[in-house]
Amino acid sequence: MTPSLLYAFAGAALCGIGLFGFIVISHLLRKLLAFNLMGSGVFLVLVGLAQHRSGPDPVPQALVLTGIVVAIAATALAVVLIRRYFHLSGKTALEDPARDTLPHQGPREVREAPRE
Amino acid sequence: MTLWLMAGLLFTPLAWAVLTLLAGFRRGRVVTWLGIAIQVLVSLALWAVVVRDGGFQYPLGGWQAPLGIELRVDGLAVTFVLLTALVAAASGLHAGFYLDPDKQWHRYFWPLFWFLWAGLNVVWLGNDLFNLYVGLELISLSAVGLVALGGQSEALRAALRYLMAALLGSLAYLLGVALFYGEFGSLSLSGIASALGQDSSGDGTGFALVLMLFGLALKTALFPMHRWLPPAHGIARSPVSALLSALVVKGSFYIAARLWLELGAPLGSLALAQLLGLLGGMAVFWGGWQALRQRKLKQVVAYSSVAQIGYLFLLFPLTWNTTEAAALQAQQAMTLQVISHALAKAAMFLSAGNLIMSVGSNRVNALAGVSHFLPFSLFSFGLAGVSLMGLPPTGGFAAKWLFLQASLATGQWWWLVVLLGGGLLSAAYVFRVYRASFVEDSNIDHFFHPARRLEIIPMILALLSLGLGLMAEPVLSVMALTFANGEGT
Amino acid sequence: MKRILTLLPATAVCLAFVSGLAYSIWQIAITTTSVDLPGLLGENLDQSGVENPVTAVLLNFRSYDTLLEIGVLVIAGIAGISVARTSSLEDPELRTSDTLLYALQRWLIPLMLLLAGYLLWAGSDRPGGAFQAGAVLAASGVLMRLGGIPMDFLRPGIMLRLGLSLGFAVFLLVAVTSALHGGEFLAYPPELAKTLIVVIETVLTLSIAMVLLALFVSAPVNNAEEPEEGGSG
Amino acid sequence: MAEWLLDVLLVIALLVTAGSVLWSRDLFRAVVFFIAFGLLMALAWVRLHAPDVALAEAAIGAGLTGVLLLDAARHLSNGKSGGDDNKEEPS
Repeated sequence: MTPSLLYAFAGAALCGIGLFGFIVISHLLRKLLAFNLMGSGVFLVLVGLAQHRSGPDPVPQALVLTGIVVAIAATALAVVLIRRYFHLSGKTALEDPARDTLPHQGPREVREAPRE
Repeated sequence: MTLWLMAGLLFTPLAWAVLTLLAGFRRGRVVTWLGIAIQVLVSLALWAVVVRDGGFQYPLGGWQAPLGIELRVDGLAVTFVLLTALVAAASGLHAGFYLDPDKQWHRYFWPLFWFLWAGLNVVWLGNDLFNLYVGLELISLSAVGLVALGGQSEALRAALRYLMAALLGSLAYLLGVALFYGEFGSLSLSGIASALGQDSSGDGTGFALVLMLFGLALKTALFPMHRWLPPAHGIARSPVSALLSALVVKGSFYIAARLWLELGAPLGSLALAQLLGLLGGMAVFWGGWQALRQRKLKQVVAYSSVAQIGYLFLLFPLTWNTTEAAALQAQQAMTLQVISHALAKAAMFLSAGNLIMSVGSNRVNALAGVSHFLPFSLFSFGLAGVSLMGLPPTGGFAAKWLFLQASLATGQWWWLVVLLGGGLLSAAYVFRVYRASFVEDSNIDHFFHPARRLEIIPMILALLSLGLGLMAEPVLSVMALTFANGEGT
Repeated sequence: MKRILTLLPATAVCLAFVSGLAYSIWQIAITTTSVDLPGLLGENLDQSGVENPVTAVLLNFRSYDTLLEIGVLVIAGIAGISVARTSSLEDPELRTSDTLLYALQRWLIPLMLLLAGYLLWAGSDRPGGAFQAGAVLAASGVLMRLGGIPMDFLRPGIMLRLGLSLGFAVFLLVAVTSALHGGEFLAYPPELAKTLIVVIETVLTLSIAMVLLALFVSAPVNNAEEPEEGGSG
Repeated sequence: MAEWLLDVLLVIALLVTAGSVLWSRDLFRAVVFFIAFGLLMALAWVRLHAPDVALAEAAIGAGLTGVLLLDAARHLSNGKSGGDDNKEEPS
């Protein structure tokens, strides 16, 4: 057991916590927080596990740097989409979309604005 | 020569992304035509080079594999590069006339389109696990951007849903990469495969493989995880839907297939293989059934994608611990299914876009009477449908025939149920669209006529998909090409 | 009750996942690797042109990843501004006259710019580099924006798009020039490696800051300009 | 020994903060916890001999992501567009 391995296990636990949040929570911004926690967990596993044997290893560190930038790109994009979605619909969660299957009937046949 | 081709292949989409970002929609369109021409030529030339000399490894920056990133340019990779060039060129040309140039956000279509293309090439050629991760993100984010384009509430919801699924999938994949790096100290897929071959001490990495396959299956929209796909593919503009259904989902599937073929034997298990096949089979039935029940035309096509993706996952049970011949047949079937579905689905979405544009509504029932006015697009739609049903002589037929033979050869007869049932269901939903379009009741007679060039593009794709069954032999012989210096076929 | 029914399976899945993960981490930790990548890296470090091994990996050995990753960042920027409808960037809400913020701005921004410069300069032989510098630069931009300082270059226009793509374009040009000289895509000539890396890092810093700032700015939505949608049928 | 203690404490702090991010009732507070989490991660990277990552995590992970999310949280809980839900999720 080395400190690196300890961090790798911590990363595993973080992944679990993040995954739980990601599945259970429907509020989009919180989902995003959970995603970021999960991401940090993955990065810890990546570096911790690799450095357990060989000591400091620049390769996984560089990968994590790349990963952090990708994560912030995704997060920032998601924030833009979430805010715009909230602005238009007033919702902060993705509820189940209205069923678009053939209805047993259709008084509910909403006048659909054709998108194309 | 090859160096130039590779540089061209990697450079063009990225450079064109920048160029089109700086131009507006109309100028971006002209620039894009040039880019498409270059990209198609380069892809063709690279394909020809590999056909002539066999595949090769391409070390980027001159650094060899464990230290640097090596690309793997073999028969399967160039086949998919060429397929991408074809389908993306068709969708790009179609989009140039289909999208409304006066909506100011459509200018962003071009850069996203080119980034998507770049990401696909990264994935087809990738041999480095982390590089593949970056490629996947490149694809996902540009696809999400394309779905969200225009920023209406429904599109945003679909895009967010897609983004969340894609992010979770990527993280699962990355976690698998972390475990593999911990075990082998290398990120090169072939390096890991050979290390596993020498001393199969892959303890603990079996879980990594499961994680990666889960993440990739989520991104490919395998059955219980498919729910993000229909809204995203249904709401996007038709050329975007064509790209997403034809190519984007194939990217993640391709990585899963590569992983399985390289690492599946030592790290996989019978249960995992059968489970993936079973989910694929359920996808075929569920997707087909749902396609039959949709009210909106593009939702029908989107659910049909869920079903057709299901067939691909038969690869897993049919290559695990089976005879070499059967495994090869399954791989060939998978390749043909990818190609024929890509061509047929792109044709279907593009012609569906034309139909919707013409009747001004996206409901299936609104198609009544359209058969008089738009027989050409309707015909393309139908031809593509024939390939999806798997009738001879289409590419879809050849793929399903090979799957069938592989199932029989490995004694896994239960997949026959999937192959036959899926074909019947797809026949049912294609005919439903046809029937709707031949209904004569409508008093609407003001159909809008899309430009002829919009109609020709899906027709070409549909014909290619139809003809694939006849050209299956040469295509398959290229796919089997491995490296020039390797054992080969 | 219904909530518990949804929580239970999720908990079970997560517990199974964590235990599987921990088990395989343990399994992997007790085996040995066959490839000694850090060693290999050390041997080749002097050819990379920089002393900081992480920078060497990012901008030389695995520069393809970095190139694509900047691509991802640019995509996020494009997608962000494509859905944004903020034509007027001076969100009135943001024009705070908060004295604290004002004081913070006066002292912090020059300091942060300095820090960004240092990080960029240090990157080649000490910890630091384009990403960190870019992030700090973006953060000072965010501060300026929160303070209501108008930044015209962030309007959705050609300047913004140039800024978004500048770093990526330069990186790409370097990559392809090396290929034109008969090398591989992205192979730097050894004697120029250091210069090229420094150039790339500098433009990347600017671009990274620009993208992040653009995403920050395009996030807010105001009611200013709604009409286009809905009518698009 | 002291080193070990430090690592163990840091790991515990990380996990507790992560939990608080997800389970705090108030969205704004969740984001604040998230920023704290980012700073702790930066410390963890220092402990893992990864100063480059530590710098990036502090600047990007804690700093920028934090500001971005704080801004968004403020917007989402102000709920200026018919937003009835700034409270907990149903599901």
